[in-house]
Amino acid sequence: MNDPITQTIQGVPLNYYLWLSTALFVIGVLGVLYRRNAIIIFMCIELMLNAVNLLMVAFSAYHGDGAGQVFVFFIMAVAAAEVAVGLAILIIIYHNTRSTDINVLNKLKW
Amino acid sequence: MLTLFLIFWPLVATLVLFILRPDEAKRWALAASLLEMALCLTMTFAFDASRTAQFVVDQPWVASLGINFHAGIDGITLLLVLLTTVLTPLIILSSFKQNYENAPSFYGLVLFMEMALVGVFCALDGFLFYIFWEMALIPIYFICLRWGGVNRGPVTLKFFIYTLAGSLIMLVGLLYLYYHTPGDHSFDIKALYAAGHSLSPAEQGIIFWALFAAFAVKMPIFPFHTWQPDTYHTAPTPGTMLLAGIMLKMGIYGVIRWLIPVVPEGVEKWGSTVLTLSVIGIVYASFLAILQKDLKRLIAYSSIAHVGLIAAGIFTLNKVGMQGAMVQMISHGIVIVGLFYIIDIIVARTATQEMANLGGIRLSAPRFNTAFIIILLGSVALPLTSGFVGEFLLINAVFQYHFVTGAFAALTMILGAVYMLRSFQITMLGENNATTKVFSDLDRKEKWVLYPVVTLVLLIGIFPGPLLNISAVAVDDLLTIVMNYQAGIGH
Amino acid sequence: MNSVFVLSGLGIFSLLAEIFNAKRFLFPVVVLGLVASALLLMADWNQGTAHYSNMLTFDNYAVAFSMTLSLIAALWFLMSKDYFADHAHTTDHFSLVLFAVIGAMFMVSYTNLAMLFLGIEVLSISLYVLAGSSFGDIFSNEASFKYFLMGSFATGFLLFGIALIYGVTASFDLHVIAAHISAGTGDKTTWLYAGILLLIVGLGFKISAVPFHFWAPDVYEGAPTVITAFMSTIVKIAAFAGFYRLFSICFATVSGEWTDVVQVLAILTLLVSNITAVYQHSVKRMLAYSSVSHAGYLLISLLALNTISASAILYYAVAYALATITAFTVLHNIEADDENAVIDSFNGLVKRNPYLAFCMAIAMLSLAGIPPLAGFFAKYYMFTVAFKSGYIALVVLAVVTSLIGIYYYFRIIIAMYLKSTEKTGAIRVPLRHSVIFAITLLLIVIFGVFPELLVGLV
Amino acid sequence: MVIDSVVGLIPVVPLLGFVLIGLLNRQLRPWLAALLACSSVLFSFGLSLALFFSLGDSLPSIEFTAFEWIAAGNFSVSFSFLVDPLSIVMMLVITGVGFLIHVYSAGYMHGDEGFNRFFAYLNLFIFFMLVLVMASNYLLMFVGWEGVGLCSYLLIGFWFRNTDYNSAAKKAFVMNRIGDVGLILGVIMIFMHFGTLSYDGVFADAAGMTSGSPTLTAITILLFIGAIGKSAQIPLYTWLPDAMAGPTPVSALIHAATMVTAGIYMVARNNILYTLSPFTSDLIVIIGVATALLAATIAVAQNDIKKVLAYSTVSQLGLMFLALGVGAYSSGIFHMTTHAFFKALLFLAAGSVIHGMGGEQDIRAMGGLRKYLPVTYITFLIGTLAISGIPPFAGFFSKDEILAHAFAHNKIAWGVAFFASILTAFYMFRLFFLTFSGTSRAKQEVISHVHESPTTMTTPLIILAVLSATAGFIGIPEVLGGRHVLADFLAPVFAKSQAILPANEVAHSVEMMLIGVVVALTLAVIFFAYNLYVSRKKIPAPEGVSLNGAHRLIYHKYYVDEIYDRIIVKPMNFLSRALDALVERLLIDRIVNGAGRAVTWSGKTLRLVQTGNTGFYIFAMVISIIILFVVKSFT
Amino acid sequence: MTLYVFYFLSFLAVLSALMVVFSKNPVYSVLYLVITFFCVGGHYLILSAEFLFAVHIIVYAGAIMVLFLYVIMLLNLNQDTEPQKRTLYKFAAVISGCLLMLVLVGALKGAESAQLVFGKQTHIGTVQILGKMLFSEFLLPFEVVSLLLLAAMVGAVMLGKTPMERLQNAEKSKESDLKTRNLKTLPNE
Repeated sequence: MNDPITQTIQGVPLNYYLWLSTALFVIGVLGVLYRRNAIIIFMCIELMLNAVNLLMVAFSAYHGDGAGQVFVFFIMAVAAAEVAVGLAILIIIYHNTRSTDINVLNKLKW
Repeated sequence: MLTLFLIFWPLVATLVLFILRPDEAKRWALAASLLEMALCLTMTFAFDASRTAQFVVDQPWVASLGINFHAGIDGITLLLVLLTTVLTPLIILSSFKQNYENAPSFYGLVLFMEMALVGVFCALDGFLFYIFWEMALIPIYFICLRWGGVNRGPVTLKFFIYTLAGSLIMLVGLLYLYYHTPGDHSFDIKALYAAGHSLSPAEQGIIFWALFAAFAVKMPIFPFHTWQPDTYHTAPTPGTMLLAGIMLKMGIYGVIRWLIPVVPEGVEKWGSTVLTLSVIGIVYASFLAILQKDLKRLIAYSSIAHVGLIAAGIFTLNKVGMQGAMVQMISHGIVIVGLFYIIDIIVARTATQEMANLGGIRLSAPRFNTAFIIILLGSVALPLTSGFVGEFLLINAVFQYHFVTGAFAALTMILGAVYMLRSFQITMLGENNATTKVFSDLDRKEKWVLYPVVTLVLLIGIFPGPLLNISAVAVDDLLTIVMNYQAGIGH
Repeated sequence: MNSVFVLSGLGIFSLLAEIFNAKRFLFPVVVLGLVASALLLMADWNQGTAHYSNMLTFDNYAVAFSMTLSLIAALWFLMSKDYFADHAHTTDHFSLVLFAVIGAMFMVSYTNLAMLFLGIEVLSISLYVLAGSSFGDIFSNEASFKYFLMGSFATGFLLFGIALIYGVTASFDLHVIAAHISAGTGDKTTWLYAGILLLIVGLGFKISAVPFHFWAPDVYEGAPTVITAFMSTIVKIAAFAGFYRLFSICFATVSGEWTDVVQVLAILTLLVSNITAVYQHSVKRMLAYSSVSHAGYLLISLLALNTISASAILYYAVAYALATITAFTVLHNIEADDENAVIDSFNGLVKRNPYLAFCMAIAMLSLAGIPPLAGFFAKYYMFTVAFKSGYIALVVLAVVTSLIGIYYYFRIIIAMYLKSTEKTGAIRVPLRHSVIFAITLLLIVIFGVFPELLVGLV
Repeated sequence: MVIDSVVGLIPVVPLLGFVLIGLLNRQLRPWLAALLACSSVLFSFGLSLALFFSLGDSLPSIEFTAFEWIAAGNFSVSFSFLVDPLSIVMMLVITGVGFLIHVYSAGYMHGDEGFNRFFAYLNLFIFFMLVLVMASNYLLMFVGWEGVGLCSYLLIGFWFRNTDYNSAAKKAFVMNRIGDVGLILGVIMIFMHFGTLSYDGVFADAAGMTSGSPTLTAITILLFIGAIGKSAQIPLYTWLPDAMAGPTPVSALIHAATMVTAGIYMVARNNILYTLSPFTSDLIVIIGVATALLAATIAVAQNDIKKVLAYSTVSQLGLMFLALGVGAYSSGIFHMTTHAFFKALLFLAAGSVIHGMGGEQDIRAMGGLRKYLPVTYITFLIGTLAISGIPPFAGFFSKDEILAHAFAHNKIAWGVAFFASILTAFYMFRLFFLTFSGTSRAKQEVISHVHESPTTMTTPLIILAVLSATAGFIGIPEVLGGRHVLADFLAPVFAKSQAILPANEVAHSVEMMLIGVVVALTLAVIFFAYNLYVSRKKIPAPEGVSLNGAHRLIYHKYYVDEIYDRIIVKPMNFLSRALDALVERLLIDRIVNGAGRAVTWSGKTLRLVQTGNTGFYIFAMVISIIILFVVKSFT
Repeated sequence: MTLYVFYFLSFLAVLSALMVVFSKNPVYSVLYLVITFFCVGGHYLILSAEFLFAVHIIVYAGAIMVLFLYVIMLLNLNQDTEPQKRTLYKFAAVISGCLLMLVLVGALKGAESAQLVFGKQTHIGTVQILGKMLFSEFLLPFEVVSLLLLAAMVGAVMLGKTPMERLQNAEKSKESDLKTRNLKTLPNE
């Protein structure tokens, strides 16, 4: 029982990971709110997903259940796919508007 | 089985309509409605006046929700179905001279409407009743929207939303009752009665208003009436006839069958309020009618007054009043169809329904004048016309309820005379003018509509016996339900 | 389950069709394939088989919804053939749509949160692209972008919620989660509730419940009409079915903790969407708000969460989808005539094509909930469900909002039947659209008159 | 039974006449229509006469039920007729006088474009009037009651091109309707308290009730309101003078002889109820004498020949009500009968004058017609003498009887009635002198065309004149040593009342003295009138000349019409407008439309929330999430 | 020991995450994000999720961030082109961020004493175990991920393949179209 994981579990309370993830998640949200550059906003969304990943891995480790980590694997795959598609969209938009500012895209309203 | 056929024959006829040419559509619609009338008359002869619901159909429909196709005909229903099936051919006939654009649609909607109306009156299942109730709204909406007069868009929309609002509130009420039916919930009328009776007085009061919302708007009772004059004004005449002649009877019928026996306690609690409102409505509408300039609006307000009296009579919970209401519904239906047709004839010939532009029509159209007078007398309830029988019984009941309400209700006799004679005088009497000089007398088609109406007005006035007889047992039955309930809770 | 394979195969086939020069066959094959997948699903009826270590379970709920989705998708393809013809990447579109349908099917049949998540993502990613598939159209770009940005943002919340639930129950399997929760979660209850709340946020976004609905009107308006039709039918149904599936299986035992939130969402959704829809000029946008409002009605059943909820949702979804497909098909035809279809574009339609006007009228009436059309019974059924669980006040509110609904649905009817137009010339309707109308109108009436066909299926 | 079908036939025959003439209206030649109409009424008259003679001790009354009319719940009413002494008297008067007037009309209406229509209406009127008096229950009576009102409406407005006539007709109908409402409510109250509407049942029950019970008072007052409307008493009398717009035979038949006496008939029919309600009886006395006086004073200053007669009718009706009010029911009926004769005569004679003068009705433009219209002159004189109460003409007996009863009952009432009857003599002779005496004031072209009426018109005049002169002998008062045939004949009808009423007969000597005083004063007044209008040739002031105080007041009929206009018609119109503007549009409509507008407004406002800005959307989402969490953790 | 490492990595992660948000230059943001990702990866190691660590580094740092950087370069974004929100918005964003943190903490606390039961296996983060799971229990999702990636690929290709000149032509025509459309969409009062 001298696994690193055992040490971790004994050493670091699960709540710490919870708070850390929450903090990262909120920072991600904050970034989405704070910035206008669509690329940065994408990055912040990635940050949010990472926070979730971290939390899930922590849970997985503390539960001793691999499903969480498999799930994180899926999330990563999805994140990659999203980024690919998202950036493609962004490029199209950039070509149409010459900007990555989200405030430029407000033609559809009311 | 006959009931099923009675209800759905117009629908079948509607479907057939769409493969016909416009001119054929007219005739087919008339033939179909005449067949419907014949069917209804046959059923009337086969009807046993000493029993309640007959020709019953009871098939599961949405079994898992306790919804059945339960329909039947008792005296009250029969009278109203008779009214519907007799008036529909007349209404269709009355439209013959107008060449409505897209005739198959027009007549299809009329027949569809007939189906819904017959369905409403026959339904013995709450859900079925509601479905037909709503279905009746659609055709009339489209009739008004497509073939109506000025400003019809907003007016018909207001009409639609207003009446639908009432209906939906009723739906909530019905649902509430449904969930209080014993055992596996059911919409059967008996179950709903039982559910209503099991409610506390306070709940009954709420349900009363929920259900009454629909009926009050449809009738309409003061102060829920503002959609009506506009709608009557703007609707094409057949539409107005359907609305005034038959459709508002739905509201009254609803009160009789789906309100009073369902929540007797609620009726006891609020009946007097409604009665008072109705009586106020009588006087109010009559007053408004006095100075109307437009014929259709005038008749619309008169209709509110008449319906107010009917409602007041019903809420006395007196058999005399109920019976009076039955006769008066029939009479009002016939009379108002006649009146609107008369207006239609006037409008068709003079292109105006402003009374001020008319006058002296009697000079050139004596037959038309005679028909107008007789129908008008039916409207002001002169004895030996159909209007009198009902109005007398109703005033009788309302007066027995309380002499003050009775006295106010009786004002309708005076005020009715005032506004009807005024309109008659302005339009028909005096010297004619440029517009009315060339007014031709009734032609053959018009006679075919007006003469039956006139005959019915007189016939019912002189021999109301059969009508009263038909509905007697059914009315008794309803009142017995109420009395048993009151006896049960120790009143 | 087989139908999923069929659809995946179809998707791949679409991609390969370009290579093998089989584009001509693509359309009929896809439509037939969708129908076939629906038929295949029938085999799963009453089996309730779990597949792949309980990832998907084709219980009756799943089968019914999957069938609905396949058939609606088939109708959708019939409707939007010309859309594909317009594009250079026909085959890509085919496959994306098919993938989206597969995602939707996962969303209604999952029994594992992983499948829910992946289903949502497959669906969403395809749609992000499809919404922007009018590349040159800045509105389409904007729609795509907004959808993508907000969608992935909402996904973050959804995942956070899933993570928390996982933290509490140590499983993604719905039944395990449900067992855990009903067994009691001790002091981790707060995580559970927070997780549920975050799931509501994430899924609420997908079904466009107010206040997470902001994307919907913009995206619906900006996306190509056929894609809007896809979103407002298939995506809507799948999202809601998924939402309900999750909450009814997992969180029914702690329903007291989240129903108030859902109630707030339902109330807000009903009110805001219906009221906002009143004053719209663009028909697409109006339909978008209408679609949002129907989410509100659907939420009522989630809220009530009783024995007939699922069946009510199914009925509602079918009724709603049929009417919406009809409406969008009409709209599609109108747009062929007037590219930016505002309500005035419908003026005098009855003169130009009475048949089209009639179809639109029926669709609007059904959406407004007028008997004897399916839309009425759907609403009625929803009210029954709510009543059964005692949400009387909510029913009254729903009644009021559906009245407001009349107002905007009838604007189109009034435009078609009352207003006049200077435009002349009949609008020609392609045969396949006539087929759609025939099918949908017939079904709208049949389901309206014989609701027993659907009621109590699931 | 044969006799039953006879009873049924009496009203049906005129109805058939109406239907035939009405349906064949334009196909029928005028003379055939007149023949049909006259013969139908004559037929009814013959049948009535036959019934009259078959009534007696062995057959006190005949009841005939045609069919059950209305039956609902505990309510049931039949179409059934009752022939008893009271109704047979009425029937005879109606059909008899009616027949004469039909014959007269054939001449009077000759050449009118609505000739056939006129006879149809007249027949219809006879039918309804017969139904009114023959009904064996209240509701059927009401049928006749309203029916005659309808005919009155149709006939007043017979010349419908004239707007004033139409308005007069409408006014008559509406005012009658006001009375009718009272009547119908009374009927309903009767039903409520007696459970039946047939006379038999009600009277039998009522006889056992205590005098002055509030129920009875209420019922009788309500019924009396009906009588007020129909018989043109204060305050509903103003329609009758206006009703003179109708053709003169109509005025004679409906507005003098028959319809307006329906109120008298009704009260007499219900004598037991009124006897048991002293309060109502007193009310009737008050209204009766007040009306008698008021109308008489107005008549003094009128210049339209028919208007004078109309006010005279109102006044005479007041006298009849006085009789009924004091319990002298048979006297009331007696006077009604004689009045039917002489007033019909007067109207017909006036009609003859108008006919001869080519439509002129203003007495200021007449004078000296004696030589042009000899028959008319004589008959008019007889009528005038009869109405003035000069013995031995009919009016003398009946009026005297009423005054005697009034004297016994209440001296003040007697005094007023006495004054009114003196006035009657004055204005009637004023009318007579101005019309027939002196020299003609008419224009030359009118004078040249003045001619005596044809035989169809004069024959009825002569017959009626004979009747006016002699009808009084059916009721010679005891004091003059005669036998009161009519009173005896009617006795069974009033038997129950007579049993209850106090027998306050006046002493014979007093009655003799009263007769003397009345006759003497009447003669004096006649002489005064003669002096004024024949000797001194006074002519009433022409239109437009301003009159002094009292004269102006009565010339303008006490401004009653104007007052009614101010206090009823105008406020009603105002109310109608106010309700329309304030309640209907400002309140109810505004609330209803306001709901719609509120939705539209909120729609307009809410859509602005959708700014199109993604940043804002996300912001809103996050805020919502925060709020959700906050709310959630607080609950 | 592990705790200190945890503190260190956490501090670094949060700090660089904040820098991602607050850096003015997008390129810096990307770089800070990379740092954050590495920190998260460090946490994976602490938690013995070696397989995920590897995937994480490859996918995030290796693929996603490169993609981001590439796009930023491609679009030539820098500090000057960076759009800035108004201060008020920024302030509001910070406030709501803090509030969100607060409510989340509020909602998630209370489970502080939670002691999780040890699982059957302790060391689950290995390729072997996860691989087994992926190909047995999670086979279907794994396959679905492939579907997803296929869809994303198709989509991205489809979007990216659009010829530039066509876009530019469209741009012009759409400008005029935009005006008419906007007119119709705006309230007409």
